Amino acid sequence: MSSADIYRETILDYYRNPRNFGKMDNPDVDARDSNPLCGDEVEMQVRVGPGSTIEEIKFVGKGCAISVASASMLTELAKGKRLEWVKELSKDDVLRMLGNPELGPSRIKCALLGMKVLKSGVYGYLGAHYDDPDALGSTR
Amino acid sequence: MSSADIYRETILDYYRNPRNFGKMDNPDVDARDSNPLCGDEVEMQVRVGPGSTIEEIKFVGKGCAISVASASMLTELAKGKRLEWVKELSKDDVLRMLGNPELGPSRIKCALLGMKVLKSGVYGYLGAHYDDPDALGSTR
Amino acid sequence: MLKSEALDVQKVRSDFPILLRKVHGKRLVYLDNAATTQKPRQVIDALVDYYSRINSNVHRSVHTLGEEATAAYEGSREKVARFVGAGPRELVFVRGTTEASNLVRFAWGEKFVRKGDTVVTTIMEHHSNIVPWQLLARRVGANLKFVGLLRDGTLDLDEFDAALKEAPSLVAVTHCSNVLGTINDVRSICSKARTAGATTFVDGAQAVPHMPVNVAEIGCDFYAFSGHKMLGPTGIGALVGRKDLLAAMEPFQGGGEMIREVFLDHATWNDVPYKFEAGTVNIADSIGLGAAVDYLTAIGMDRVRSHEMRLVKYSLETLAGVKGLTHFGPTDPSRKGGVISFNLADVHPHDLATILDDDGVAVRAGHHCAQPLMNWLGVAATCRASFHVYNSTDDVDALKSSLERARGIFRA
Amino acid sequence: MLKSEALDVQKVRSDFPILLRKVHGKRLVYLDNAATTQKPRQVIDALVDYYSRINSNVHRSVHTLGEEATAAYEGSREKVARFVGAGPRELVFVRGTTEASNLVRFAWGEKFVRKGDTVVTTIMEHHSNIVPWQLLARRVGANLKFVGLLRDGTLDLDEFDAALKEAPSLVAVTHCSNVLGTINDVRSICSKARTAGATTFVDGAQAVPHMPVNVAEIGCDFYAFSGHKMLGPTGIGALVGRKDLLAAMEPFQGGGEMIREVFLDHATWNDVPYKFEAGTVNIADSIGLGAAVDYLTAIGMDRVRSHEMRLVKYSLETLAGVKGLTHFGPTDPSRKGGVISFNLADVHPHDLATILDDDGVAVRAGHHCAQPLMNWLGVAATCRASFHVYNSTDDVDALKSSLERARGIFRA
Ligand SMILES: Cc1ncc(COP(=O)(O)O)c(C=O)c1O
Ligand SMILES: Cc1ncc(COP(=O)(O)O)c(C=O)c1O
Repeated sequence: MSSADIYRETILDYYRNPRNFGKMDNPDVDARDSNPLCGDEVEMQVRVGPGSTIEEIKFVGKGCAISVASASMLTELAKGKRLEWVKELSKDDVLRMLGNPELGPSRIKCALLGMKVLKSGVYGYLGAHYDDPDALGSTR
Repeated sequence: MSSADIYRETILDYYRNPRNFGKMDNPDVDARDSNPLCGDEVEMQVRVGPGSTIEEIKFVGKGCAISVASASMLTELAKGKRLEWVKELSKDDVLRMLGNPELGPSRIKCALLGMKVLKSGVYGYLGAHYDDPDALGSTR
Repeated sequence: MLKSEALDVQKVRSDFPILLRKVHGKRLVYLDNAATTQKPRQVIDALVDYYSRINSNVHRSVHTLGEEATAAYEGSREKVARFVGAGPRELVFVRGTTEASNLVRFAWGEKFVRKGDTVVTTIMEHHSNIVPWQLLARRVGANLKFVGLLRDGTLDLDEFDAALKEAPSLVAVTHCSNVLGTINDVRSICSKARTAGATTFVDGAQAVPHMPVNVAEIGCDFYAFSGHKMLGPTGIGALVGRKDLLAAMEPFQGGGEMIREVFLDHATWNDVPYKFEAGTVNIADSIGLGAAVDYLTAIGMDRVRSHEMRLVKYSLETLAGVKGLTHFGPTDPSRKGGVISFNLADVHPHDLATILDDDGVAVRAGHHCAQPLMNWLGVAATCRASFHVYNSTDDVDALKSSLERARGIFRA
Repeated sequence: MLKSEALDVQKVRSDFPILLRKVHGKRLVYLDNAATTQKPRQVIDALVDYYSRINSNVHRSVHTLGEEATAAYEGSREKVARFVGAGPRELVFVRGTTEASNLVRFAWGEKFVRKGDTVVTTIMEHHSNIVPWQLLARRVGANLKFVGLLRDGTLDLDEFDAALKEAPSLVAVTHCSNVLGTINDVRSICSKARTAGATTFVDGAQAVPHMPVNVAEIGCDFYAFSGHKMLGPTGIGALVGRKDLLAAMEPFQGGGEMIREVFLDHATWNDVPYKFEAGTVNIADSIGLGAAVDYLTAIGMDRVRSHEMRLVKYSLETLAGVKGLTHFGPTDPSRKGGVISFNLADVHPHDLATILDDDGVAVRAGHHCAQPLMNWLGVAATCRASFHVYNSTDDVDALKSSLERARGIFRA
């Protein structure tokens, strides 16, 4: 299997028709980040509902098919979940969501950008600081 | 022949008993320089006599046997010569004066320090600027 | 080979060990030369030879290895300087183009650029010819002015002339754009800038590796380039500067080698270029760069340039046949370095590059350290194929067929 | 080899191709390791392998070579950081120790050191740990204070304690003197300095290559060392910094890689350590340094240290038998790195080194980039023999007999 195999129907569909794309008024969580290595940008917004759940979630961003599709799929997955769930979300969860593609270390950063933004927003909302374990290079 | 062969009797004698060592009052030419590569220092003073000749010449300095002996031998050679002679003095002249030793490029700089200082002093006295052709590295 | 003959690509290829390797089972088609070039055996051998035979610290040494290492290091300085028409004392070894512009910023800029002064650059610059001037301008309170481009990706010379009316203290411009391939007429630019009283800094990172360059003919004050982009090792490059300017500048980094004498309360400086080479220099890679210059000289820079012009012409013709492909930059090969930037329909450049990589085709995708230019182009990123001596029309054909495959996958 | 066993010098020597060469027809006796060390085959091979197999620019690349080069580069960062007990994000690759201290001067010093502040250093420092602070002090109007030495060449700790009373903003001190071999108790020095509110910079250029070093145990804020002095290539070294300090600092050089986003009027910075790695980094040599760390780790730094202690002890005993020889620095091998400085009667060190070179013995002669220390010692220069893993007592014997010959020539 090669890295180009990630460009399956679903990914291309989420890229061209991203779900939950857009902005909301007065979000409780609003975080934005860009990948300094490639320039991809994602902004995530969350309205927090009763029981610290994700009542509504939206994103905007520009970037490659992988980062856009991954961010969009993540919003679908996150909707209705508790904020604690976001804290526990892992790289493997995201890769599983994308169908476990074979990605080189730099493309993995594209796949994880949405998760990184969502996490930093939610950590901030919960009064904590999110320290990205993958921030260094692209070796892990 | 090896580079250690320079340490003949004469060189050691000039090192331990440098001729024309010392300072004079009110010299016409007074120049000083150090070799940034090894820290050797030489100061040369000249009293200019009638017909633009070197009436008196003295030097002080600290450094290795080669730089001290070379500077000292040079003062003896220069005494009584015209200032134009100094301008025409060449690296080969100095090496010949030292008995054509086999010197690596960095030790050659020691051998030439006295000449460099004398030249820059005399050029300055004549209102010109001495641009050391050997200033770059030690490849020539 | 006679210089008039075309370059023998097969012969050249056999000098580059990396070209034997396979990527995803395919032949490596390396088209990322504007980022960094591959290295011929001759350059690799020069490093091995240095470390196996004469490795020693330079300049302050009396022993044989030290003398030999110094001679090799200074010999390389002379060689590299001669390659661009400079004198050896005008050449400072640095890590690369970026360190060169920063050296000028600190050692020249902070001394000679004053509050209220103007610094002129262009929007086609690499970040390394923008950010240092932004930092300088902020530090001293100067204004940074960007000259724009015409629609064809060439410099807007009317805007440039207008900018000169502000009597800038510095004009910093690239010789060749790393995105558009645009070759600027730096000779005329520097002459005008000089008349206007400006000091000139030319970024030659994409010129020296690809065409004959002579800094005396250009008439610039500073000229910078990187070894790793011209078949040389990583970690080495050069800043060429007018001797009187270098002499008038403050030192940059302080430490060993750049000093003449150190006292407790002050220090005095070594002669140029040593004043700017603090600490143990990158000896092996300087010598490696000398070997790269030998290699390029043996081929002949005129021939390198015509080879790349042929490849640019062939690429533009070939890629014109790919549906949905947009090309950025000048199209006249005589005004363009060996750099082709493009996008394919709505396919993001990173996705495109991933698919090309699958076929062994290595291109760069991204903003190419030129975000202001990306904004001007109205795109977030582009794909870039860039050439050097070992590339052939086969490589362009491989690029084309991989682009066609990508179009299929993306239904673009 | 078990770590407890003594180092097998013959086996080690066979890894260093240069040791096969002859100098003036004699076996090369390389005793100039404090200036730069020789390189084992394993390090040279790492460079050849990089250039022959994966050479590419790092970080911004999507293609296979780029991914592999990035993984190798970052893998080396982790390895080198681990070697000195730091986290990978705390390690900035620089050209060497000199660039490290200058980076701290520009990026930390100009932001955090204020007019009237005190910077404390010592008179045993290398110029690269003096001149940057002189330049900083002049720039911001701070005072530079030098702590002196006791007669045995160790730091005067009473003077140091007194200097701390002035609440310095920076204490910059060497871990091990490159002239006297003095090993400073940097752990205690940094702890006191910290209590006094100072930031600490430790020059580890002569420590990391020769003994186990753990920056977390030392408790310093900054720690610097050079690759070429620890069996690695020229052109690469490291600055280790506390993460929060690195994050609070200004960038140093501006350009590619260190930016996050560039706009016309400003730019934002990448995360640490990238914020300090502007432009194309020295990829190959970083990887070469990783190979050097592997090599040293396989031997074991404890074993390197005991080997050198044995050589120091043997040298002091052996050279005591040379008439007219003066040794400078501590004599207790447990307080001294593998460095022996000496003079022979009235023979100038350069003359002495020339005669030794005739016998194939390479030592350094001069001020060793430590002029303030030379003034304190009351000499213009010294000769210095310094060791590494491939040196043996045979080398010390060769040194001795060559010194005796020099005594004869000079009738000293
Ligand atoms: C103690 C000490 N500090 C700093 C340096 C400077 O290191 P580099 O020349 O690699 O920058 C050296 C070696 O030259 C040294 O011995
Ligand atoms: C036009 C241009 N200028 C400057 C640079 C910076 O060169 P380096 O990264 O070698 O410092 C580059 C390449 O990255 C370039 O293409």
